[in-house]
Amino acid sequence: MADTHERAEEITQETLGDGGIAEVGEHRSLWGDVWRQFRRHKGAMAGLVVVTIIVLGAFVGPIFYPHDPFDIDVPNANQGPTLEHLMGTDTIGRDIMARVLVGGRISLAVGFTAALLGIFIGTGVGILAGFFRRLDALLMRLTDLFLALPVLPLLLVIILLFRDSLRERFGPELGIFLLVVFIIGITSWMQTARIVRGEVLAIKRQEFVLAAQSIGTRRRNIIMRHIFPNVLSPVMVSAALGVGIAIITESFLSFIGLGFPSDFPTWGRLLFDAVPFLEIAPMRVIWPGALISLTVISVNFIGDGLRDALDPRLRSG
Amino acid sequence: MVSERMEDQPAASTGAEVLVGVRDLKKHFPITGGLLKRQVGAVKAVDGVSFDIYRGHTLGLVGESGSGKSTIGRVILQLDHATEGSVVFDNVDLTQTTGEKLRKIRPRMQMVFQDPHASLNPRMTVSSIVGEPLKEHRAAKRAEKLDRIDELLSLVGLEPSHANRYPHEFSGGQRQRIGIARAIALNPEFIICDEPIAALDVSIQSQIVNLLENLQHHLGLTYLFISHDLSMVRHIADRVAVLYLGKVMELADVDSIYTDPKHPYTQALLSAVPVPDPEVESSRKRIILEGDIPSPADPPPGCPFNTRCPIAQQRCVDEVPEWRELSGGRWVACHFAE
Amino acid sequence: GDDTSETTPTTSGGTATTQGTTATTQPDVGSAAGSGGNITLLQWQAPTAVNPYLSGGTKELLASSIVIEPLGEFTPAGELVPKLAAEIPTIENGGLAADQTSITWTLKDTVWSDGTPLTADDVVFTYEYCTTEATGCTQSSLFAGITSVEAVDPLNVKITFEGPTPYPYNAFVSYQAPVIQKAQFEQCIGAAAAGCTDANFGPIGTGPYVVREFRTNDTALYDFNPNYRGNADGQPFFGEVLIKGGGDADASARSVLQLGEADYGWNLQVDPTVLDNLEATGIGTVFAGFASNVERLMINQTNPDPALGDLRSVYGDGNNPHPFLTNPNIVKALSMAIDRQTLVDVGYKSGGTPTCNVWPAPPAQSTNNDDCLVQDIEGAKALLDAEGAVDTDGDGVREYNGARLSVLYQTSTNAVRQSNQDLIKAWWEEIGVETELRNIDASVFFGGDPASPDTYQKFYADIEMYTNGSGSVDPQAYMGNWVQAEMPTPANNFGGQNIQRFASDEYDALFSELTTESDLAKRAELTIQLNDMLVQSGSMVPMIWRASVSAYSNEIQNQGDLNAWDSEYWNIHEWTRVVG
Amino acid sequence: MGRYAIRRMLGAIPTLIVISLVIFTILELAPGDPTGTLPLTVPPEVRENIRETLGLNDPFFLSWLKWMRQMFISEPLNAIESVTGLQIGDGERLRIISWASRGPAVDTIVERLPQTLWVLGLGFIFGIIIAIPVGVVSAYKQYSIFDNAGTVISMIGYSVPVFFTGPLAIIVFSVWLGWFPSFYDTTHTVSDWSSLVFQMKQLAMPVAVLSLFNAAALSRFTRSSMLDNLNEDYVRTARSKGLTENRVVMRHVLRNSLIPVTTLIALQVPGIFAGAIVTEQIFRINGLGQLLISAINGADYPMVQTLTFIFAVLIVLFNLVADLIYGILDPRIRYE
Amino acid sequence: MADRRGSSEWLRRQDRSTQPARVAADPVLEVAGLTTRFDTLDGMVHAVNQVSFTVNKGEFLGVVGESGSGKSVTMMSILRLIPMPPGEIVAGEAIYDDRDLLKIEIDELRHIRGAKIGFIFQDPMTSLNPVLTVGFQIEESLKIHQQLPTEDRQARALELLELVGIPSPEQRLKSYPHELSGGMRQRVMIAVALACSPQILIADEPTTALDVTIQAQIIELVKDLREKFGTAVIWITHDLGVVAGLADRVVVMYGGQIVEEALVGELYASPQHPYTSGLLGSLPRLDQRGTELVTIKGQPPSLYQFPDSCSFAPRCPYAFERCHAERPPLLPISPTRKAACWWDVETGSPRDGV
Ligand SMILES: Nc1ncnc2c1ncn2[C@@H]1O[C@H](COP(=O)(O)OP(=O)(O)OP(=O)(O)O)[C@@H](O)[C@H]1O
Ligand SMILES: Nc1ncnc2c1ncn2[C@@H]1O[C@H](COP(=O)(O)OP(=O)(O)OP(=O)(O)O)[C@@H](O)[C@H]1O
Ligand SMILES: [Mg+2]
Ligand SMILES: [Mg+2]
Repeated sequence: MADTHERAEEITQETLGDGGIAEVGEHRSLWGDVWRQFRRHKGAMAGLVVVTIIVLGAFVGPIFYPHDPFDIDVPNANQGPTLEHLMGTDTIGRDIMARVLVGGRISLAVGFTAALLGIFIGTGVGILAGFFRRLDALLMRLTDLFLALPVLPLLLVIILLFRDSLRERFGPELGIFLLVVFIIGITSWMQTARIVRGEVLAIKRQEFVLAAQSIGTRRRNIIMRHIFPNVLSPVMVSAALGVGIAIITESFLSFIGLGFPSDFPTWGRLLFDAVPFLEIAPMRVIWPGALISLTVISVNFIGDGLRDALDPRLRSG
Repeated sequence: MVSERMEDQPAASTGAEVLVGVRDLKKHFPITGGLLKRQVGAVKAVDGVSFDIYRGHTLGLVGESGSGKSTIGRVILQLDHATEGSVVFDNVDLTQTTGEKLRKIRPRMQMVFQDPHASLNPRMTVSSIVGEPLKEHRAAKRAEKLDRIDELLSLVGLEPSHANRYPHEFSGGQRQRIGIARAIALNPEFIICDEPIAALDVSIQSQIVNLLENLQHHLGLTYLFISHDLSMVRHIADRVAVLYLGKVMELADVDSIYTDPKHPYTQALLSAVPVPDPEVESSRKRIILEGDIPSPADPPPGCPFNTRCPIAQQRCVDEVPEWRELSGGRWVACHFAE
Repeated sequence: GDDTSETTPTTSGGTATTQGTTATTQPDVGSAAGSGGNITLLQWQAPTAVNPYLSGGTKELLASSIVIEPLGEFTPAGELVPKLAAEIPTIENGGLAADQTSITWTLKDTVWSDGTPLTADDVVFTYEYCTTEATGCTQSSLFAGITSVEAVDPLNVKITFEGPTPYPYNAFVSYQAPVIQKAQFEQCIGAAAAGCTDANFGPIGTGPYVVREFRTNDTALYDFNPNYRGNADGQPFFGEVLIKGGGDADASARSVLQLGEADYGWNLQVDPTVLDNLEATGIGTVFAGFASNVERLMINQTNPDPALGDLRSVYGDGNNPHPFLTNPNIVKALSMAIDRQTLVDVGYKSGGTPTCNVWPAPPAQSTNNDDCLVQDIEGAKALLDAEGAVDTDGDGVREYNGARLSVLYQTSTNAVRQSNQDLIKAWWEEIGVETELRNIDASVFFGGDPASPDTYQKFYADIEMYTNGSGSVDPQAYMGNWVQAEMPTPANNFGGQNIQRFASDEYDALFSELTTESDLAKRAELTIQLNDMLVQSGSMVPMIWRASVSAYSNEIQNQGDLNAWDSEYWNIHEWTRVVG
Repeated sequence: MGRYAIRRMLGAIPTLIVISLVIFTILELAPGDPTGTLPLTVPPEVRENIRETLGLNDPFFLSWLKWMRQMFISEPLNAIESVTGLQIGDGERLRIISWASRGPAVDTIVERLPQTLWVLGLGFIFGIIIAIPVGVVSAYKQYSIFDNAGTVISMIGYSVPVFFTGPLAIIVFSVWLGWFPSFYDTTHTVSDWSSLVFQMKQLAMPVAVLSLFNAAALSRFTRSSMLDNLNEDYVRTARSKGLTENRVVMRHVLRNSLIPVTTLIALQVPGIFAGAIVTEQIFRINGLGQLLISAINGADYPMVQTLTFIFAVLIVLFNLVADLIYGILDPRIRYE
Repeated sequence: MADRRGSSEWLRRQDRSTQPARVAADPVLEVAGLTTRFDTLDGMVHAVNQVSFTVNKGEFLGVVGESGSGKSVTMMSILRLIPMPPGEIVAGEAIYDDRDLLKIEIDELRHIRGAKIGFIFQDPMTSLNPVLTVGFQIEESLKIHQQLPTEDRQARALELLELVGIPSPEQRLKSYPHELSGGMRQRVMIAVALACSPQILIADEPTTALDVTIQAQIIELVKDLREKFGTAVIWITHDLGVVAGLADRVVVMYGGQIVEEALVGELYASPQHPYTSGLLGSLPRLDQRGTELVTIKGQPPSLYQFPDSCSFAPRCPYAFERCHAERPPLLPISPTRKAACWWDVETGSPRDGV
């Protein structure tokens, strides 16, 4: 050891003598760079602000809002917006604003968790398929199968099958929540899996993976250290898009009568229940509709921003 | 028969110790097709290659793109499995070694890659890149490891203060230095340099070559230096092997091959290299080869070079030329060379 | 043929009738049959077939009712009137045997739409068709208790019963049991029934219309029947009828009431506010027709505790009683806490009336339970206190004999039911009864799959809510649901209509009295007694007498009242259009 | 290419068999029951009898095999017979019978196909027709007002559920303006000019709603694909040849950009079916989507099985077609 | 100093040569003060700074410099082919045929692109449209610029393919680029560029992506073609060997500027700019085998700042104060050559008089 050290100094002298090193620019961390880039994307920043406001509104808002979303007040049913009830009341006199705020919690939670689940499955399958040649054909077949499987009847049946057992185990709210999240997750991972697989195949060919192999890095470590961090950027973009898709899917499930039960306010459910009142009380439809759209749009913009920020072509080396 | 003859080759020529012996090495990538996706052919990327690399020396490996240079490198390091043949490293046949045993040998042989952008994980800091081999082989304790990383960085001419930065903050030449630091981290005996300077600017190339030479000198390294830059190979290598379509055409010490190439392909290759001197250029006779290098999936019969060879005859199509030794430790695969 | 309009039989279902239904405006003498253009009927739940015997949902029955006809039918008021029969057979007119073991129907002289005459053989064949087991006939229960159906002569058909049958008007009466043509269905009996698509989609009938084109689950297009017996009177008025399916009740209501795209919309279970708003456009009118449908709470008399495993909600000879719901006063308190009028206002408006009876319709309408019509939260609390159901541990929920008054309250998934559930839950929690709500998809809840834990028959809950009513004007079959033999048990695969597991020997005895009583007034009195017994037992809390709700375009005339006892199209041959 | 297509089709068979098995298993597990739609007055014995006659109590594997036979042998033979008029065998074949209608499921599906194709097809085609130009212009004028507006509009189009835009369209165009009927008449046949106009009118709203939904995602994707290609070297080559911008974009960039878009279109197909289900529900078009929903609600399993299976076949087929189009657009892909 | 003789010999030989080159000052293209920059998210990239040079009729001009020195941007700016934005041509003129290419209408410029000035790009793999046939891509410029009827176009395309030495050209017309090898593709690129017999051919590193044996083929081909048509050629490369045998005159770029300009013989014999000499010195030499290579220490300059001083100064062994304070302009130091350096290598002292 000691003499390598000596030699090192010697060599350093020589190498520096002729080559030297230029000053390397100021230190910039990888994610710092991404953030710098992201901040320049106006749409993405606006999206981030809007999503933050919506999330705060949903999770903190109800604490300050005076009405309970489940309080029935039949004499005051079907009111338009008033100072008392900012968005009016529904058919049995519940405050719509309170319901929209609380509904946001569930919709957002569903959106984010389901996207996370979908991404988790997709990334897992994608990495396994891309990395292990033996699993590839099998997993890709599975992906194709899921893509070709008509999901609607599947959804129906899964919901019918497990709704009550889950309800019993986790209580009525958490049970159905888990179910909806599971269903959206299980039907939305295929795209991510394909993207990730493609990415892994490309990364696997890159020399730094070969380098790791030549060092004798174990496969587990190659995946965790080299492959996974590098597929993170498409995964992040997929995740951002996935949130929007999950929120819409939840509302779609409500529409076909499969989502949350009708006594359970989510944006999709509120929107669906209010559609017949489109003429009488248009705002009742507009509010949840607008919030769904706003969230999805914002999240999409964030996804756009992330994509740009993570695109190496747009960043100087 | 070929390998038999090769056995006594090193002793005959230089007397130096053989560190790596490659015998009749083949690497065929299957091509699948048809209704049932059966194998219908093979890309013969490396098709029967034999050579020795002497301890402390540099073997240059030149050839055109697609001739199989990188594949040879990967197969020697067992990053790809050989289809046939053996790679003997310090008396161990690597093609027969697997699992943990192979992992134990890996630190002794390393690789420096062509593309300084692709060979460093963009999501890892310099210290984790350089430290990865140490970590994987538990070669050093934590504190020692940090010292060792500093030491390695200064060995390759970088400052220890750069350890916490990411590869994208460095220029191509500096990245290549990081790659070299990683390769020497475990004190290897043998390093394969796969076109380490091809992606660098002319003004930086010489820096890296100097570094490699210095390291070799001080650490007693053995190199397989892969390149298509013939002038740089001439500078750095002791012996040179010329590869064409997965086969070695000619192997000799560097001086003889550059001054007196025996194989028509070597002759053509050398004559095609432009010389940065207008005077020489204007008086040079060029051998311009016709056509392109054939596809390794469908190599021509006989001598692989027969489709472009200016002196080819019917014999070259009918017969695979023997890999034979000429005088003075020169090896050639041509019917007509002498 | 004979002029049958004079016949005024008395039926057990109602008082003496005149043929008042056609007494209103007759179509213009000048207008020929089929000259009235087309009429569009919206049935958002579209019919899947036109054969009432194979797919016995109301939607199919409706679609077939304008093509094939029964011997007798009910008016909106519940009176039985002849259709294909010349008159309603009674003991007085000799059609019904004095010992009530057989009945003989005389047919009108009528032809099928293909021109062949209707004969007693067709009636006999209909009986055979439906009672052959392999046919899978959905209406076979209407023919229960019959030993034979014979053609006495081409126009007389005799039905013989197993024993004395005080109410013999189930077979061949109402749109549930019309007469099909033997010639057409002869090859379609038994296992072959399902394969006869042409016949099932386009039965030949005697009614005012014939099927021109039938698209399952989509549309049914009819032409007027040129051989219809009313042609001479200019009946039917419309030349073409289109039954259009698809969408939902909201969209149907809009089409009829606001856009004028259709002339009639069936089963408009729409939020009352929305419906009122649409009706205000002034293009159409909402009609409600009351039969015997009652939205009720069923109170489980057995213990549904999941810990019981296979014994869950099983009567087990009374050894498995519910911990507190077998106490009628506790159930009474629950009933008192409910403001039925509010439930109606929120979910039904004109489509419902508060009721306290299982059998809500005259003449057997009881008034003995009417105190429940006014909500009385304080009274309910007092009653619970009096029963010793008090909150001993201060968690806001009462306990009774050590059991918490905590109920699982289930129903089928449906917006109105859910809002009613929400309201009731709020009231119950006010009187200290904890309530967990649960809703189950209708196809599962009512599906009756013995393997499913979620059917209303399994009743794995404390309380469940749904609507039921009698298929017939006569209450006998309906009241028979609550005898002990009807209890769903593992032995009968949970088939059986005594859903709440109500067990009373007294009730069973009273019911058997009803099955032999032929005097109408007495029958009504017995029905009231049975009704009161059920309600007061605390095994059932009736809440809303529900109407069928449909809407007509204001252009449609002569449709009369909405018929909830029979097909809403029962008198379609009399409908006309007045433009302007 | 032909051989490739055949290979892909053969390769799809195991997938489809697995899918049919999955569908069967799921429906077997499903708690619904076809007698659930009967009035409560129908007594339990009758229900049990009906279940028996429907074959509901048959063992699961047996009914699957039976269905497979019907689907792959009886129905194709029957189709051949009815098309060619030939009689094959004795004609006594058990077809797949719907539990709800007691009629052959496939006949109903064939009956429903036209309206679904009209709406889906037009919605799809118009979606593409709108999306591609919008995507192209947005990309070419990146960050212009048009591009930004396009981004916002398409994101709204994408994020607002059809069951919101649909009723809104009905309120505006049927109720307020009275331009279009609010429901779709499946019996309407186009015979002359005025009936064609009517057909157009009744298609207008569903097609518009569906096109917008389809166009939204597609235009974004076209845009990004165009952007990728606009940065390619060959575009610079084309410009260096002196081509007009129009020609550069239309001749060189567009075709290259459409290559990945075809894959996306194929991947969208399942989503389009889902969108069609909602659209059909809202505009009361009794097509395949409505059939599926009502079959599911009525627990009409033979219908659900057949229909979902046909959907699966269509999805597989669309992917195959997309692959082939991919091959046509991109000469680098060569299928042997 | 010994090399002096070599260069004069070379000049002599050039004078004798029959090549159409070296016709004194008959410029076809005059570029002056060209300045291009890119407004990137990381800041302004000063890619080309006040570049001036001329190309004479039939002349072969070599442009050398390392990666990022602004060679491509300079040439693409002339035809306004850089992406705008982020690129911007801030100043300068490029006079061709009495018109300033940087100012004329884009439609007018379009008639020059491809027709009068042909362009060959570095990477033949990506520079051809992958989905269009070779024939189509060659015929396209004929169609645009010469409005030839279809048959003539085909005939001409065939002729062009033969000319660039592609075997069985009839079949190749229908081929797609991916069906050809790299060398063949680059030949096709040349055919595309030559389709309308341009007066100037700009070749941006046309052989960098190719193997040496193929590079030799392409170089021979361009030599031949130039002799046939008398086209002026601007050949961009970073391989000093390639221009040595090809060019009449060489321009050396560094950090977005021209640092030296000279006849080819002069340049190799006596480089006047330290960068040029460093570059030549860093090439491995046979006679110095075993010894270390000479290197230019340090890294290429950052282009994020506009050069106020000599951009090579940080790496320059001769640099003195002035170099760090003032940017040396490109000035003539002899009738045939120019250099941008404050140091005079001839005398070994700072250049005076400027
Ligand atoms: N994984 C693989 N599968 C199939 N063919 C391969 C694979 N890797 C390499 N080849 C083929 O093997 C041949 C030799 O490739 P190799 O990369 O060794 O060439 P090379 O001499 O290193 O070329 P270059 O100078 O371009 O790096 C090529 O034709 C290549 O296409
Ligand atoms: N589109 C662009 N956006 C931003 N910067 C650019 C762009 N194109 C070129 N540049 C910058 O301009 C500078 C000069 O680039 P140019 O391509 O002219 O170099 P070059 O001399 O041709 O190098 P090479 O030998 O690598 O082709 C580089 O620093 C490059 O980063
Ligand atoms: Mg290689
Ligand atoms: Mg360049």
